[in-house]
Amino acid sequence: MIDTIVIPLLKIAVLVNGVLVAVTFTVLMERKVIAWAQSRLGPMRVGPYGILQAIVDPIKLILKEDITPAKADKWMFTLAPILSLVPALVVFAVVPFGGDELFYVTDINVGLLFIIAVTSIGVYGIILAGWASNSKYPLLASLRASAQLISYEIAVTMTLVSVILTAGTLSMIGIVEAQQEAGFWFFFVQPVAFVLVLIGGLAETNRAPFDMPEAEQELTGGFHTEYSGMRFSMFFLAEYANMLVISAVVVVLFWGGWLRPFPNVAALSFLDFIPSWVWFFGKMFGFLYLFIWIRATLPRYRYDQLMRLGWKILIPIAIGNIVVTAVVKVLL
Amino acid sequence: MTTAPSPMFDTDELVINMGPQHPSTHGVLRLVLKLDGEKVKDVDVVMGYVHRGIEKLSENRDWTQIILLTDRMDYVAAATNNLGYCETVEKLMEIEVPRRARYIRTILAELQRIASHCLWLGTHAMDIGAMTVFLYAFRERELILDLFEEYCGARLTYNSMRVGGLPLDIPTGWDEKVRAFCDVMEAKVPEYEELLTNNRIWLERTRGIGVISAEDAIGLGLCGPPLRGSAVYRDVRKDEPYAAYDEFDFEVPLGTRGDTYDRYLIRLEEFRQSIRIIRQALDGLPEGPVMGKVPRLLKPKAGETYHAIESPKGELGYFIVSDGRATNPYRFRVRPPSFCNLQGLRPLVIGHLVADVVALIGTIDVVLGEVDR
Amino acid sequence: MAETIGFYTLSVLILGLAVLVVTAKNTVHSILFLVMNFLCVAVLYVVLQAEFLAVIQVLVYAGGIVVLYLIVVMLVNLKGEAEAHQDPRRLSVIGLALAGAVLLELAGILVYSSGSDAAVPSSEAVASPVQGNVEELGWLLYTDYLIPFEVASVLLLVAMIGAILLARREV
Amino acid sequence: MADEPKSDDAATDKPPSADTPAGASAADGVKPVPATGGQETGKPAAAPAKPKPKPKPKAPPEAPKGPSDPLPPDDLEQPAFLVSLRQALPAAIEQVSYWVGDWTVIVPPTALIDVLNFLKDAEEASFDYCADITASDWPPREKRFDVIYCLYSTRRRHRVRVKVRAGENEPVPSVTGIWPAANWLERELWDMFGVNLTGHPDLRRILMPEGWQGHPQRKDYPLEGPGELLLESPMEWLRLRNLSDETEIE
Repeated sequence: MIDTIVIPLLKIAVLVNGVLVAVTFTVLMERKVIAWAQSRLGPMRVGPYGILQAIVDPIKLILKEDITPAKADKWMFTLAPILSLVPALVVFAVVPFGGDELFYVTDINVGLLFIIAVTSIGVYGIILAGWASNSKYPLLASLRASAQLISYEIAVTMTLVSVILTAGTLSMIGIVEAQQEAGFWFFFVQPVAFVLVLIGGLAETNRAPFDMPEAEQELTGGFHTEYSGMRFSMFFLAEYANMLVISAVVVVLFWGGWLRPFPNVAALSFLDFIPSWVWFFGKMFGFLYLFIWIRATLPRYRYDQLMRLGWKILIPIAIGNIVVTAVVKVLL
Repeated sequence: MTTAPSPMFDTDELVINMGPQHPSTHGVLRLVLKLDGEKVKDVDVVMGYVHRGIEKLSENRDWTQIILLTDRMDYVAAATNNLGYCETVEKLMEIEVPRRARYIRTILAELQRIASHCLWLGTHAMDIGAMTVFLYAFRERELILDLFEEYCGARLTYNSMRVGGLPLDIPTGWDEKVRAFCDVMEAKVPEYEELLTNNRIWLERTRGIGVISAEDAIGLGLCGPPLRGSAVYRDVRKDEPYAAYDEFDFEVPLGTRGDTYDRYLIRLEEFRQSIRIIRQALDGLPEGPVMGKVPRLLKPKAGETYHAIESPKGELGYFIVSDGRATNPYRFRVRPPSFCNLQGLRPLVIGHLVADVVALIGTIDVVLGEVDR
Repeated sequence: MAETIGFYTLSVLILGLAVLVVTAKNTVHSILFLVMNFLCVAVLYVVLQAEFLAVIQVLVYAGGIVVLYLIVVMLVNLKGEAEAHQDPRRLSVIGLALAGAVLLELAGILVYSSGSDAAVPSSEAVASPVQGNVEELGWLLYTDYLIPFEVASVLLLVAMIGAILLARREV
Repeated sequence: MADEPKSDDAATDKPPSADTPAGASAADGVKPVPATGGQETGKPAAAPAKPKPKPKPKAPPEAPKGPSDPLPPDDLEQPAFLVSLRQALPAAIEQVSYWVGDWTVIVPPTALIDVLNFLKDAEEASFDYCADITASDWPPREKRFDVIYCLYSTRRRHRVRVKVRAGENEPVPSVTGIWPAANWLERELWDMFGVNLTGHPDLRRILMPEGWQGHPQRKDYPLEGPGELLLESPMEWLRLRNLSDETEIE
């Protein structure tokens, strides 16, 4: 009883809260990193170096008035942010944050597919938000978003097939263990796939340079234009939670999850004193930093260019990658 | 995919109201976009939200008070507006301006051009999504504002010139600070370029966007960088030199394709040319008074004139009629470059996507204070 | 026991949602019910230990196809009044006849399967080798069911080419 | 006087950087002689055109009757395009005026399109760039508006102004067919002055709100609008508001 119900529930509670707290600090990190990139200081007032800003921001958002536009579809308008946030939290169930059983909620044998499937539900939040607002800019944005998410989902999923071929399993833990057995991170055998997943991940999380659905300068904030207060912050949470998901997935698939570099080279075993979860979170942090760095640097793609990139470049490369991987796998 | 041929589904246009409150219409411009999907079929440009009747007001203020009003037109290049107005009155009254004043005016006008282009670069890049360039450009603009503050005490609306010269000589050490700024700016321009010029995304967003031929550009009355982007050699500083521009050596950058990218390159090159002009002016800064011989009461003889200068936005013209009796102009007309350039927006925008609309508003560089006056 | 309760709860949910899909006034709402319906079906698959199928159900149907429905519906709604429906009962006779036929068919299957006791174990026998095991599913698809699998792929390919052709004509 | 700045097209054929010493510096320095001369000769020439000595009492001193439009001094060489314009359309030119280096051609509204077409197309003129279109309002005069076209040639780099005198309702043809640039400029002209422009494709208000009454740049339009009047005497404001035409507003 304790093993099957209490412990998983405790894990889930810790995980959900952990993700939410992590999100607030990711926001702070984004503000700080972008500020440094732009020769500013960023938030400095609340707490030492503005660290407590991470707590103050959500409080501010929660205390704001929650407005529902008069002509909005009230049910959908309320449902949309929930639909957006819940999948983003659910996928963490299969992410292994460390080698020990303590560090993941469950290990299902189709873990990777589970992540893809559940994140694909998140798009409803965006579409319904745009539709339910009964406003033109959000509607345009949600159309953009849905087209973008669907096309990049195809590219990313196809790319993941080649990783699955390499690992021979769909389980997240199995993939990391496969890397341990192989003795190298899959980044070194699947660099193309890594780049594709990274680009596709940026697009699926609506991060710059693919942030068309919320392009502030074009669509005045996109699908969440009409949102405020708590419901707005749910979209916000979902976006950053998705960022965490993508970082975690990339770490698991290509950067050996909780493994240290070259896990079978004995000469590096002095690194073993570092706990596995530190490796994992360190790598995740690196990718979060990369995402933020990209946002500070690059201009935004145009919508049709984005679609062209997805369909005409990423998908063919992904298919080619599958073929090459399969051939190599058969030959070896 | 099969909907379009079927008569069951009519393809309505989506009419979108962009502005007057919109993050990238640079003030209170309003565009009524008729969209087919995301493609712009037609656009109606609506303006006048900051119309303050500066022309009418000026006809009821005396000649010196008007300088203050000209500040409020293109408020990101106030000194240039001052310069254009003062020169027009000087032309009307045939006042000779001391050489030192003309040099300092040139320096101020060029600093103003850099400041205005900084603002343009920042907002233009921001519209296309490159947020860091925005802050970099504003960082340098801030230095210019500091210089202006030291010269005339104001940071935005300078009121920095008078008919016949300048109200003040430059403070001691100011020229050295300007020189230092030139060095800083020269080092920063490559920084902007590094972020944008060869950036693939930037190229894709600006190459071939908003192409306008030289003929169309002339016919539409475009001026400044949008006109030069279409390879028309037209710069009032060269064609009809004013202030001290005929004494300096500088080049007028020209585009080749007439697209957004060319206009971007031109303005970046103008940063360098402006720095070059400022350096020459500082090197050759003559001694002497900064105010010419001007009657205490300004009262030009009856007559009218049109005088144009090259503001950062383009040809800024003043048409002034004096009736010879009153101490205010009988007719005061501004030929606003932003207004005339904005007229080119419609042909530029049609056929492009919504995302390009913001890039195109950025590329023609309008200031609504000047459009509406 | 728990499984039976779960199954019937899910069945009620699925059927109820299906009814809501056709009765909801607002098209977007009805599509949302459809999504929930699919999700419940996915849960049903999980209960039947076909995790792979469940995930694919969510990924393809809920996450992909219905999103496209939604886009189309939103676009149609956008264009003002939806075209006025003709009398919804105009095809009621055919509809009733079809529904009756389906009902008869279902009843027939029920009667037939309950008549022959062997049917129940055999259906379990088909489900059991899958067991959510991806390798086994792949194995089955590429051996026993190779021809249906390939035919289905070709069908999809044809549909894709047809769609491209239709879309291309109007451009 | 031969080296006057913008008019001399022999010099302006060259690339613009070559002849920099002309232009503004010359405009500052060399010109006092034609100016005073022009002033003296111009006044009487312009005066007979407006025989309306009784304007509405609007300003304490008598309202000005019109622009000075001084004649060019006799010893000043006229630019080539003016000479050829005179040859091509002798009847179209009412007067040629010169003041502080600017040439102005005054033409009747009926001949406007012909003159502008000539100025745009003739080789020695080639005024391909319409810099500005504006007007000035001289209410006491019978033809109260001066509509002014500021033209520039990007090829020959010289300027000219064409001026049309038009009455309150006298039609002035639109020049949008010659320069597309005229579109908005004429809209503003109509918005601000209410000049009766004919043939304009899109004559709407541009700066003032739709449905605005009156044309603000006219001299008889009050500087302080009803907004301030409303505070001081509401009844008077109400009366003015109900007047349909701004000409009734004193």
